Amino acid sequence: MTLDPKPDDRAVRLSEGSGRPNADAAPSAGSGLSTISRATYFKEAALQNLFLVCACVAVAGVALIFLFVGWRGWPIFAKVGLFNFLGGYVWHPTKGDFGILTLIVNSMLATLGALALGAPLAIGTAVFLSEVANPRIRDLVRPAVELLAGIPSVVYGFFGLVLLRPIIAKFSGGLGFGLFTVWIILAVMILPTIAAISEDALRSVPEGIREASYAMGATKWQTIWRVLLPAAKIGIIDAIILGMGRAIGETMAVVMVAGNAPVIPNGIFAPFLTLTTVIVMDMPYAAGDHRTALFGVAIILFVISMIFVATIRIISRFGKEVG
Amino acid sequence: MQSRERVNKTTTNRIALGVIWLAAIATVGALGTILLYVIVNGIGQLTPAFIFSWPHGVNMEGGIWPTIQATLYVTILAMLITTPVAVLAAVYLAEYAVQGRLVQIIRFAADSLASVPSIVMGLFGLAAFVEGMGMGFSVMAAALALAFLLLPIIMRTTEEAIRAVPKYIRWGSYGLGASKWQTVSRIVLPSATPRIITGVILAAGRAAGETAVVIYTMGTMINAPILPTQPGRTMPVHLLLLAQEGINLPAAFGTALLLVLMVLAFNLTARYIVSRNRRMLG
Amino acid sequence: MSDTLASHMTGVIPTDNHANKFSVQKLDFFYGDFNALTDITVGIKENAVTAFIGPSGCGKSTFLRCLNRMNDLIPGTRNEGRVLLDGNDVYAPGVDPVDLRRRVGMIFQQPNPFPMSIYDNVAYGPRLHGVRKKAELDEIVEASLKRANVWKEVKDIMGRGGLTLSGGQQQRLCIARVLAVEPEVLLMDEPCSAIDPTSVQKVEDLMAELKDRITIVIVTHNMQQAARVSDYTAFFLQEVAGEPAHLIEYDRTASIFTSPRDRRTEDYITGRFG
Amino acid sequence: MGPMSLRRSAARVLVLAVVLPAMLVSGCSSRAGAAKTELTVTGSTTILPIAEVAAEMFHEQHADLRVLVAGVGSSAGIESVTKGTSDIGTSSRDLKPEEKSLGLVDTPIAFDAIAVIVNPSNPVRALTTKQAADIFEGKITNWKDVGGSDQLIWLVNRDEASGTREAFSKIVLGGAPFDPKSAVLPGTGQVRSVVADSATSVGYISLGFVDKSVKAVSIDGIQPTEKTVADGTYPVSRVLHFFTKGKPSGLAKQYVDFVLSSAVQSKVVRDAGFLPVAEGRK
Repeated sequence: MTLDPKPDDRAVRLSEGSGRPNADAAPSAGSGLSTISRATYFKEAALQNLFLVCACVAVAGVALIFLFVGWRGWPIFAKVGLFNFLGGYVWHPTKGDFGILTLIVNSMLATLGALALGAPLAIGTAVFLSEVANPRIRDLVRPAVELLAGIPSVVYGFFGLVLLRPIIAKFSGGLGFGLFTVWIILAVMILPTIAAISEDALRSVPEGIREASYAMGATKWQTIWRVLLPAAKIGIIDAIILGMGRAIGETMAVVMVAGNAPVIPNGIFAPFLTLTTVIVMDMPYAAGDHRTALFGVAIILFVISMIFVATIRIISRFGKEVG
Repeated sequence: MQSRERVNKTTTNRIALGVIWLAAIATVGALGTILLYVIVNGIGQLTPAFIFSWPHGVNMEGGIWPTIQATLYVTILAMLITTPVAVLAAVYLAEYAVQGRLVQIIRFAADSLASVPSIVMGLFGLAAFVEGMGMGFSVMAAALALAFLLLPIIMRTTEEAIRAVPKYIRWGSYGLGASKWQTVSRIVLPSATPRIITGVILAAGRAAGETAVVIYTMGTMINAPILPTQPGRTMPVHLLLLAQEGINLPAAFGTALLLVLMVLAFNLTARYIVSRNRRMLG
Repeated sequence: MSDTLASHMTGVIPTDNHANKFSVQKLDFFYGDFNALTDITVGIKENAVTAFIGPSGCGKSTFLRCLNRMNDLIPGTRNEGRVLLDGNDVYAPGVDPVDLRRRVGMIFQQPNPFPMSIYDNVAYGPRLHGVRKKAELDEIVEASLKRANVWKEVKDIMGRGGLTLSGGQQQRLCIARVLAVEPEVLLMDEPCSAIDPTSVQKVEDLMAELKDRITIVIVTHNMQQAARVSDYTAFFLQEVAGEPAHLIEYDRTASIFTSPRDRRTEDYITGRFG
Repeated sequence: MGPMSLRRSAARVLVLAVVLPAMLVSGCSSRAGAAKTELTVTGSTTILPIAEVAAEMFHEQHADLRVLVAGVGSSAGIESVTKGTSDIGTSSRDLKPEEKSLGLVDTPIAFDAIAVIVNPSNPVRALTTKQAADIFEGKITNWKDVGGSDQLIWLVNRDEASGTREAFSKIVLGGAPFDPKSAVLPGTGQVRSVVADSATSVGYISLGFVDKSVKAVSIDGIQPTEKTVADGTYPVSRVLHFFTKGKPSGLAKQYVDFVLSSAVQSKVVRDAGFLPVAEGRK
């Protein structure tokens, strides 16, 4: 009993049976060639669908986050109005002021500063690892970068609070909290992310390009600056955006060294509060609208992180066409 | 004229390479400072009493055992939940997926999930599992939230491991009349396993060091959880509270050092597996 | 097309004692919408060695992969025309390519032993098809390794990883691995291009021994090898880049190399191009 | 001597206020059924140390009984005991007017004073309540206005859940808003170490936590000492409360009596730097 021809093979790449499109009636599958037994066909189909379901768990995850965080956070938009929520600059929940513009600006200030400090350092390290270091040193520095990535963020925060803050308090005359301290901590935290991805981008530049540049009498630095970095541009930009995403989403390290004043700090040594630190500071005691507002902040953070991912996707597609 | 131009070319080259060396030194220096500082201040705490006894007294003197048990419990539970799903998802993406809308959606979802700030994942865990599904503060709620956090990480490392298996080895298997699943299960996955395990271990390191996700899903009550329905305080949360409290800093340093050692252990095991596997393959 | 060309196109050699193991009728092959091979009609003799020769990129490997549907693994490929194995069309709907590939084994250019021990490599096939008992497996493994002319070199290191062998040994291990599933046909895609000369000699010897019970088809760009090992030779050519390749001439190896009927075959085997 | 208005204390442990309704849903319904062997005590972070150590001592004497203590801040403590999700709500502040009607019975267990602390190098030794209020409201921004050197004042405040902040705001600021530019720190120890590190900073913590690293200034001429708190002359002091729904009974009464016993009052309360209720003013 021969089975019906398998469904359109593009969807089900089961046992790679490619449907024969030719018209003339093929002789029946002779006795010599066995046909697919029903059992194996369904087993393979079942397995493939199981794998598909697992792959869709990621999609379900994102949907669930939107659903639940959205469900708990949405009322604040309704009550305060998205415009006031995003546009208002006074955050004083116990008095009913739910404007998070200040927090958004503070988050941006913290992130951009961390990038300005961390990105060059990370790219420098990446260039060092892929172009400058000899194998022995590379096998020392690369594990160091990987380990830096492994250190929990709460340890970074604790380190910042107990060692960095007093030092900065001394020379700044302030409390030691503030943008400057946060920049240093965040820069060190996003460094491994940016360095690792930039290094991959640099290493994927074909060897021939380097030789061509050297052959024209360019120095190592000229080769790096004029040839390699432009060639790996897309990968590096992706790395920076990923680093930004990580910096803006960071909580535990920032809350310990930021000082948590719900104002736009005047100066880089004054305390400030960000989108993530407001949640961790207020969550334990927030109730009613205040708690809903915190979930609202979480929605904004989630949307920002999605925007970063979308930007990378667009840039890499754009890169492919131009690259 | 020619020589001066060549001279400043070489000097800029030398300066630039010097700066690049500085960047690398700064990176290693940063790691060194943090590790050294935590080790120097924390090493004194690492007595068996600190590790195996319970905290007591006004400011959490004594040991931190319940937090260690809570951390290991939630990490292992999260791993058990997320690894099978992540590996099978990666098998789909690497072996079965045909370029199309669905695969793009899955990849975008995985990337988005990977970039979700952990504080948002924590609130999600709170809204969905702790309150939504009525689990209350529990290791299970935390493990589920962590599972979503780790899913994309393990998916990516597993997919890379599978794609690293050379194409012609697969064809060798097909050439012998193996079905797709036979080839995947007997050839592809076994030879990709060392790298998959490395990815899983590194993800475990990330889970163990997580704070924002577990604090809103497991709570902060000092408790050595036995049943998945019980709450508990993990080491990172304990470190956070000790640091915020700011009185019992020695215990904070001890906890920080244990955390760093745990992450170090995860990293070194992963590295060992990779090197042993590379040697075995010859 | 000139009349003479048409006659060769039939690819059937009237007076011969071998029956056709494969009979291919008007086969066209497409990568997406690029027509790579066109109008190939050929009868591949049973229990004989048939060589496919032609300049690189003339589709001889692609055609080889049509015989055991390995091209199905490449997304976006399709073919027209018929490929009959013992009279049955392998591309008929419902045909299980898995079973087809067991009966029509394949050796690749790059030796590809599995990252397992030598024993497990050879035992992989039989285990796939349900052989469980160790004694039975041992017997199959030993027989296959002997038939593949590599038993003496590996019999004491069966536990060692397949990848630790030399290139030539690995290729013969792969041949043993295929023989373990008792194929009726052995397709070899430039098996000797990546291995050392002494191993090439051993592979060619074992082809001579195997051909009395197994049909062998070998793709090679080494004409001396084709002349040495094959009974029949098919010459493929892609005359214009971007145009499909097709079968120029197919005959007994002796006559192809001594008195090629088609001028293009003569140009190729005298090394005037490609 | 002003009426003994209630104040909050500084020590604070970060626990979700929402923990309690959630636990109601999941865990503790079963507990109500069986004979009560587990008591939940939640509330002020300042009282947490006392309640926790007392709980441990209580557990040592009654092995079958367990007291689970969590520090969520006074407001959350009051809210949870009202809702019944915890048996005793601890608070270092008075009930707010709208909370008086909740039928909670008050059992004072200790007294505490809030000291305004400055860096030891700061020449300022005395402040009036008005000056302290103006400083923390941001009206006075330079030390020279209160007799110090010409330097900007850096304010160190506590987070809104802290009882100490609530009490300090009520007594000293009379409910006026704090200067929003002040740093907001989640723990007593952190306030103390920040003031200890910054020459121009000012903060406030429980008298019990004042040590050599910081200097407590006198308020309206009265230096905060045990004596001045005991006799009520120091204006910034407060009562630490145990609230129960109705008169304490059963396991709750057992525990409350235990806390009022001399073993806890003279030892544990003093350890935490507070004044036992027994010896204090009636």
